[in-house]
Amino acid sequence: MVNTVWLIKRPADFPEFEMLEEEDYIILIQDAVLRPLPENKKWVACKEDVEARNIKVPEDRCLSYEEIIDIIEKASKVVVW
Amino acid sequence: MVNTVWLIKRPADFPEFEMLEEEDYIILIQDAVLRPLPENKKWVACKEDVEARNIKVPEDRCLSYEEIIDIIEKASKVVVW
Amino acid sequence: MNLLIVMASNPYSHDFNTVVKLISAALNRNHKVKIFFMANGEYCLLREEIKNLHEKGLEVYYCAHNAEQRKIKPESWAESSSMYGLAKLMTEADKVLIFD
Amino acid sequence: MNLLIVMASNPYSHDFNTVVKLISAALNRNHKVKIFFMANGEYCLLREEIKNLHEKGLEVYYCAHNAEQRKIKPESWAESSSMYGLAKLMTEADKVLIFD
Amino acid sequence: MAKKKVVVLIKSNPFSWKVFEALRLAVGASMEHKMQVIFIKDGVYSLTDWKPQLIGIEPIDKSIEALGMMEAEIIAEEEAIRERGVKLKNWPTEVKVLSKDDISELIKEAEVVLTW
Amino acid sequence: MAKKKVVVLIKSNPFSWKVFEALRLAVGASMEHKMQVIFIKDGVYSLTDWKPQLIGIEPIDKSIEALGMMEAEIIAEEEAIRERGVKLKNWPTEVKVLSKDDISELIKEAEVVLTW
Repeated sequence: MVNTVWLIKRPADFPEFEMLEEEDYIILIQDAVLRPLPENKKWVACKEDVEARNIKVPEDRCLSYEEIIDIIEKASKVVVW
Repeated sequence: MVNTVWLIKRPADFPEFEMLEEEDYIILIQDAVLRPLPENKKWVACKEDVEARNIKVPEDRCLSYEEIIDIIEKASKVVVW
Repeated sequence: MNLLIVMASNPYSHDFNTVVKLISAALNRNHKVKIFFMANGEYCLLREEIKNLHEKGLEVYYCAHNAEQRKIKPESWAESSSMYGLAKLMTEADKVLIFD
Repeated sequence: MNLLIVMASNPYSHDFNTVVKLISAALNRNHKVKIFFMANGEYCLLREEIKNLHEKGLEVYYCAHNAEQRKIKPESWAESSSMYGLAKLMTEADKVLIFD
Repeated sequence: MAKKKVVVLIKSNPFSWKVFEALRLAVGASMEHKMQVIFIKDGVYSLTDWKPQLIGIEPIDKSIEALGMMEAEIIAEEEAIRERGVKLKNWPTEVKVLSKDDISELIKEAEVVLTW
Repeated sequence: MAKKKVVVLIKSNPFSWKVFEALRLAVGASMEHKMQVIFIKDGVYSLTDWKPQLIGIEPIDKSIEALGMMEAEIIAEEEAIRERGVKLKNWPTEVKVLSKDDISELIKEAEVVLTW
């Protein structure tokens, strides 16, 4: 079980940190992949959106859409930001 | 004759000042009226867009659409930003 | 899982691509997926990709009011609904995602 | 003045309101006004406001390729055109404004 | 098939069709669910005395009123109001002003969050 | 009825249908006018080796090539490239890299500027 999953779409519009809980899961999609987050945070990125933009994101942070669906399934809820 | 007329649409996306010439004319429209410019600059705002948003802009800075068309007519060119 | 997607973005947007790929992946994983189109999302009803996903199992609903307003006449594979219909779909859904 | 507006924004946007009001004002001032719809602007062809402006003198053109792509079938008061057609319209125009 | 805690979160595009559609969705959802409509960041401008008709948008008053009748809560972010120096209109339904922290709690507790 | 100096200025939405449509417009306009297509700010990402097909968008290669054949100029902002640390793709048409100041001059000299 994961907590809230945040799907972040834009590099310049991010939920404020007080909204995020320790166990929350951040998934960067669309242009948000242009702004990878710090190493110590719990985040991943949509692999296809990364590759489409030819951005460098560590391989182990990149998820297929099927893997994103698996995380969504386990989430308590999903917030698309 | 006025120089270039700039129609600015968004409060956070503004042409850089090196692009603007002294004689240029700035018209704030849409949500750009939320960010009135300094007193000493040559700018006006779309009156209806100001009133729709209930924003305070000095009366003599507010133009009707007809007045905006008159400025566009006299401009050398119009850049919608 | 029972996944519900509310789509209010236009069909030539990043959201359209994201929605199509997510639905496709969810259907691959054998989830039950429903989509509800509203606002500018109604125009997506005119794209082949949605029809193709419907043929693979996606259930398609739309706000009849917004469709009429935009003069969109959806084909019969899409089901006419309302904001109250959306509320009902939310009741049955395990997860609700909105794109606008 | 001969005013040309290129409209690529969707019909439920701030741009739509701006464009409708600007055209209306320009026609009031007896200017010649033409509009060219492309990309998501094609959906504007389905709104009454554009038809009404056409009846007041607005000349309406659209990119046939984008219309077909979006499955929009404009009425006969709108003239089918292309990017080359737009280039020609730009030649005749005193001012060109784009909204996208 | 339970009634859910739903939050409609309006965070941007305050003077647009989006806010109109978001509220229409909220009214519909409030018939079946526990609804909280929360305005944060630029979203709070939507609760000022703006004039949608002037920019070709349908007024939101009826939706705000209907939310009150459906016992939905309407909430606005205190910090966003203060930072922008905006004054809220006297709406037919009470608007609660809460801090960012309180709003974060509501979002954590919600089962469905629909952002606009 | 003269040939005009037209600038198509791509300043945002680099990975989108918008850039595809902007370039299509530029190709059409270059048949009749002196065309400069200028990429500034985030627009410069459009000139990197991105993969539009992966996100459901048509590739822009043909448009870039056609612009070269029509003798249109393609220009990218030096500062925007440097700040973003991006590497431009080897396009079939030469891309000139110019400073902000030089680009401002081109915009001043243009008769028609179409921003995207």
